[in-house]
Amino acid sequence: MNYTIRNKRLSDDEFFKIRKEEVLPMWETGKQVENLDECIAAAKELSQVSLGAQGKRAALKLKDAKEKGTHVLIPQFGRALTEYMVDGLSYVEEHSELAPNGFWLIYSDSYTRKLNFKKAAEGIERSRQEGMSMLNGWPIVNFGVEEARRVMQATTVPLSFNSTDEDGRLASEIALAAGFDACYSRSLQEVIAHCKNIPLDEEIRINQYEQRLAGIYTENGVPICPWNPSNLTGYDSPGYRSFVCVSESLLAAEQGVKHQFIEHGQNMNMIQDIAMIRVTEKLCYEYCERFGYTDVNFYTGGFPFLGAWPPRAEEANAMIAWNAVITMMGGFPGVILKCQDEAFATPTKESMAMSVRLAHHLVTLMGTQKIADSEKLRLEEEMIEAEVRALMEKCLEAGDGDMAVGLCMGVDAGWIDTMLTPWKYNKGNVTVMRDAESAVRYYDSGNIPLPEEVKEYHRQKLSEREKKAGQLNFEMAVQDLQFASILKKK
Amino acid sequence: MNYTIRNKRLSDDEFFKIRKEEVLPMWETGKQVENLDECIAAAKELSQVSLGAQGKRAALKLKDAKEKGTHVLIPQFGRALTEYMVDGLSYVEEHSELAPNGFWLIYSDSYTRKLNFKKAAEGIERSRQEGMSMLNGWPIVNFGVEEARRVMQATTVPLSFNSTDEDGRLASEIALAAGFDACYSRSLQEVIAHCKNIPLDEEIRINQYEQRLAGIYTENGVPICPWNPSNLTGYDSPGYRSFVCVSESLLAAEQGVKHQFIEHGQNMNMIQDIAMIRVTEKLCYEYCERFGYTDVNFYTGGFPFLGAWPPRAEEANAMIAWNAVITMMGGFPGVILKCQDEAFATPTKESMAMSVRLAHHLVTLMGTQKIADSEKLRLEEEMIEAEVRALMEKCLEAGDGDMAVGLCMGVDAGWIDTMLTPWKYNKGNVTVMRDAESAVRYYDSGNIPLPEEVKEYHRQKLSEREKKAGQLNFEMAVQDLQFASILKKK
Amino acid sequence: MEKRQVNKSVVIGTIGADAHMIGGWVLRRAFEEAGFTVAFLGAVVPQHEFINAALEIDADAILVSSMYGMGLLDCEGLRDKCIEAGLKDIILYVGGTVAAPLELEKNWPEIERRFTAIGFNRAFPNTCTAKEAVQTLKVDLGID
Amino acid sequence: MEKRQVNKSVVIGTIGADAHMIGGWVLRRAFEEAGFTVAFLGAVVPQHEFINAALEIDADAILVSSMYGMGLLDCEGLRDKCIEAGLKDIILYVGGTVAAPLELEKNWPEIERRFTAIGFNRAFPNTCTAKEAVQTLKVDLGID
Repeated sequence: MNYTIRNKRLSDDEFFKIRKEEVLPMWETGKQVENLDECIAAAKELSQVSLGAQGKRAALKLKDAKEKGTHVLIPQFGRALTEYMVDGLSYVEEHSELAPNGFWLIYSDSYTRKLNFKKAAEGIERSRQEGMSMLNGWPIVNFGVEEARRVMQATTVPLSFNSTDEDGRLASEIALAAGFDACYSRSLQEVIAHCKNIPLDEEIRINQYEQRLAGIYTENGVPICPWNPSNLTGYDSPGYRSFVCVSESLLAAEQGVKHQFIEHGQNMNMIQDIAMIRVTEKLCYEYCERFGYTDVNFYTGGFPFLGAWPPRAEEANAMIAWNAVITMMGGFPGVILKCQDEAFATPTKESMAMSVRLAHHLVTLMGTQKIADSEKLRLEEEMIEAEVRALMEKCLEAGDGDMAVGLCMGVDAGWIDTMLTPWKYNKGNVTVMRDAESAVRYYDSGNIPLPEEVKEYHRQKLSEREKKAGQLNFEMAVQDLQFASILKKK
Repeated sequence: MNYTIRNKRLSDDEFFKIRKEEVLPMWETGKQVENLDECIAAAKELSQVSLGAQGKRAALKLKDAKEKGTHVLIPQFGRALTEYMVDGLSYVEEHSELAPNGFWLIYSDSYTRKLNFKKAAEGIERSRQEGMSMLNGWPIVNFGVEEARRVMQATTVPLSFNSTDEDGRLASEIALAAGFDACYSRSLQEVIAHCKNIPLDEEIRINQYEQRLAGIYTENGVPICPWNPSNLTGYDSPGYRSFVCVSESLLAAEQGVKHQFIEHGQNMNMIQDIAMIRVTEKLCYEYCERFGYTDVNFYTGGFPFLGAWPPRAEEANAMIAWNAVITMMGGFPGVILKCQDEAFATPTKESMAMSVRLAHHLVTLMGTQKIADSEKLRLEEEMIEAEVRALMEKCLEAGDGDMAVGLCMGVDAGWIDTMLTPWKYNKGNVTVMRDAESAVRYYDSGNIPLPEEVKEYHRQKLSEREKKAGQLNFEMAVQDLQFASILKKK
Repeated sequence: MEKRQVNKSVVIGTIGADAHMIGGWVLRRAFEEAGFTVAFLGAVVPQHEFINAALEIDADAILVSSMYGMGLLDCEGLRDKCIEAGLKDIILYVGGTVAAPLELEKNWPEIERRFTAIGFNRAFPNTCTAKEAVQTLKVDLGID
Repeated sequence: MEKRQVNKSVVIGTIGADAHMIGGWVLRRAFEEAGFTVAFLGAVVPQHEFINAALEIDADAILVSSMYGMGLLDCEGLRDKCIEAGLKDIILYVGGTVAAPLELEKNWPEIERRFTAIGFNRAFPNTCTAKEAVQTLKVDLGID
């Protein structure tokens, strides 16, 4: 196959051509951010309103926490109307210790994420009629930059906007112009997690624009911290998760991104999750260094389990706590929070405040306790690292040194693969299962170039479960999908 | 000083003399348990009513969990009236997964624990008048054995009765005759935790009776599992905690106790708590072996933090979760549970059910995950072990091989000592503080025979905090007492 | 009118802009195991694709999954489109986290009322297991 | 009647069968630091010991700690005993977890009403800090 995509920085000409022709015309509010210089100046102004020396900039909060070995709590919020946003953010900040050290992850609704702004407009209307949020997030594009600035002014901490799904470019433009962070670094992550039909090379092209946008703001004095998430489907090998993050760090770095919040969805095995995130950080630095991106800062974080959540508050609290404990024991500054509503609905302000209070007290109780170095942790790191290196090197070889090309080739050939995704280009020839200690292993590694020792390690780990639970089978993999959500009926 | 106490098994003559002259006459309900053979037969009958192969016997539940590497959840309950007890236990068992693997820790009220049965009777009356529980536990002695059997029959899991304070003999007699476990192994533990004026040798004498009672039931086919708790004041060196447990294991073993649930109040530093409990288990086996008690089974458990709890549900949930995580990561079968009401009141059935649900889901999520062996853990174990051995050997030397005598001498001389206790015989010349990772260290080790390397280790650990927080002082020790309970005002 | 013959076939997919596919994927396996023919459409499925698939396999039922909170909006009009396509009597189920507001999710009778009003036969909360869904459909089809 | 001279002295202890001593211990330090004379009685203190100590140091106030939920029962009659002992005007505070039932603890005005009814000047929930207790007593003594 032939790919036109390359991992190469967009020139100003290219960038502004795309901006004018593709991005701003997407919806009428695009006009409001036409003047990029003014937007950058406004963002600078809005985010310097500060509670501490770091202002309302996620990059600086994370940097500070990383240096001090402390933690940044990151709750999530998104409701259909701006007044719900203002009310919700203020409520949580007033009823918890989110400020001064935490920040927000802000979601738009899924219609916005799919660029269906007409349907988002209907949802806004419907929400007004019903007097409640009928959208699963805040339609930032429909509301435009002035409303976004209202939200920014309503909070005392930074706002990170989740620019997710196929095309977050216009949403990111508006978010950045309002002083938020945005511009997620995401291409393979995103198609696996949220897309169905878009080809990977097109997704990379779209994302290069967002990354370059973050680069331009950063170069002009507003340090943007795009998330480089590896959340994927919720059921992926840790090596695959880490690989996705490391590969995308190169794409972001090439576009001038200087701060990356590398966060992974956790599988809830403490040793494995910590090993995964540590390997990612190490290899992000190493591969960026190798390609000459020597001034990129990486901050690590843990995202709570992405599989199904249980439908009762106490069980959800157990998950909130265990996920936060893993992130903190790993020493990762960013602690992303879900809440009790996870199984039911878009988070309410009340539940989100409860979640922040719970996690904040864990920070108090745990202090600077970290997992101790051990043989077991080292072995787990080695195995993940070997998987990531194998994938990275195969990509770079296939792409002749170009990570963008390598990624596309790997997916098409099926040696980059994961189990379950809505995305039609993924082969889906691998199966993962939990081992006796609930770590995620390959039951079938399909065509992944998994080193033989890693294969053997996974086999051996699964055989420990086999000894306890009998012959493994595909049904067990299905049960594993629901292990944290299905509560026994009495 | 001269002590008449010896660590020597009570003869049947001695036992039954005490029983008749001291124990049964304490209160009118003593008559109900006069016939010990009948009591044992009834207990056998009542505790075989079984959900599983282990029946309603804590010893067998713990043994099974220890062998399988799983966990036994142990919530706490105690209300003024029997109907509240029946209702509360049933409620929790119905609304959580306590059965079939968990069991209950049952509290009597503090008047009962102080043998003030008249005041307990007033509290029962008052509770009836007010329509709510005006006592902080269930006055088992006032209610007598038939009511206790009603409670036993209302539950599907074993009941462990907390026979605490100066003299739990009559309460234990009644509890055992109703099929409960009881007969805590406690002498130094108890005077430090709950007493003011009683001399240690007298406390040991009283407790020998309870231990022998457990021994007699066990020898007659009802395996009793006394708790050997080391909860103490909530602010003690882990080495002291471990020492108290190990020393008392010998006193219990001498009286014929074959199952001991050795549990420690946790200080909430994961590595240190786990090291403490592991050292205790190892040394209990070792010292019992040395004195020829070769057939004693020890089961380990973690008791949630015994200092002050925070007055909000979310912060309490963080503590419930973090304490349970520590116990489970240590691989200790017994997970004792507090609940959200801890800061406010005697636990309600609703909050206790919530606590069981939270902990049960942690068991699901964590599976068989355990802390990995590490240098750090090994070092912590070594330091605690050195402290315990130093104290044990000094006791045995002073007591000429008799642990009971050695304990009394150590306390009187002040080389057995802890910081804060209502008990007047403790010297209180030691001060403990938390280090930079919240582990508990000696700020001043008073006259404890702490090996020089252990002293140096504690000093070094505290200096790490000093580097962060500035010159340590006594005020910090005071603040440490409240670190988990005081929430910042906004 | 003669009753259409039951041929044990269902269409399964996640509707609208919703990328959550695991619920549907688990359902698919449960129905296949129970002997059903399954057209599995994955996630992010527009209404017309459900209908096309139903026509293709002559489905007894369309099982709509929705996890992201906007199922109520996404499902409006599906019954009308079914009627237009000649699938007047096809059974429509919806399941998952079907409404964003917690006040709605916690008021399940209101959720059911709303889905009934737009022509759905049943709505299942996300605590429903795949087994229960199979069992319920069998009863509704009169084959149990 | 002449007003008794304030001499900045307090009795502190945990009442009844209650062995919790840390609250009182922290209070003691705070009051000593604020320049008070403190008679610290530790835990498990009967009513008459509070009164004897108050007589001995000519105390302005008796600060009763109770953490185990039976403070309400333990404190009844203390004011009467004070009056008998000639300590009619002595200030009585109680603080901690003073009632076992959650329904009472969560209804603080009712707790205060009950303690007022038995002659206490103030009741403090366990969220009260030692500093706040010192401050309040100073105000009540008119020395702030």
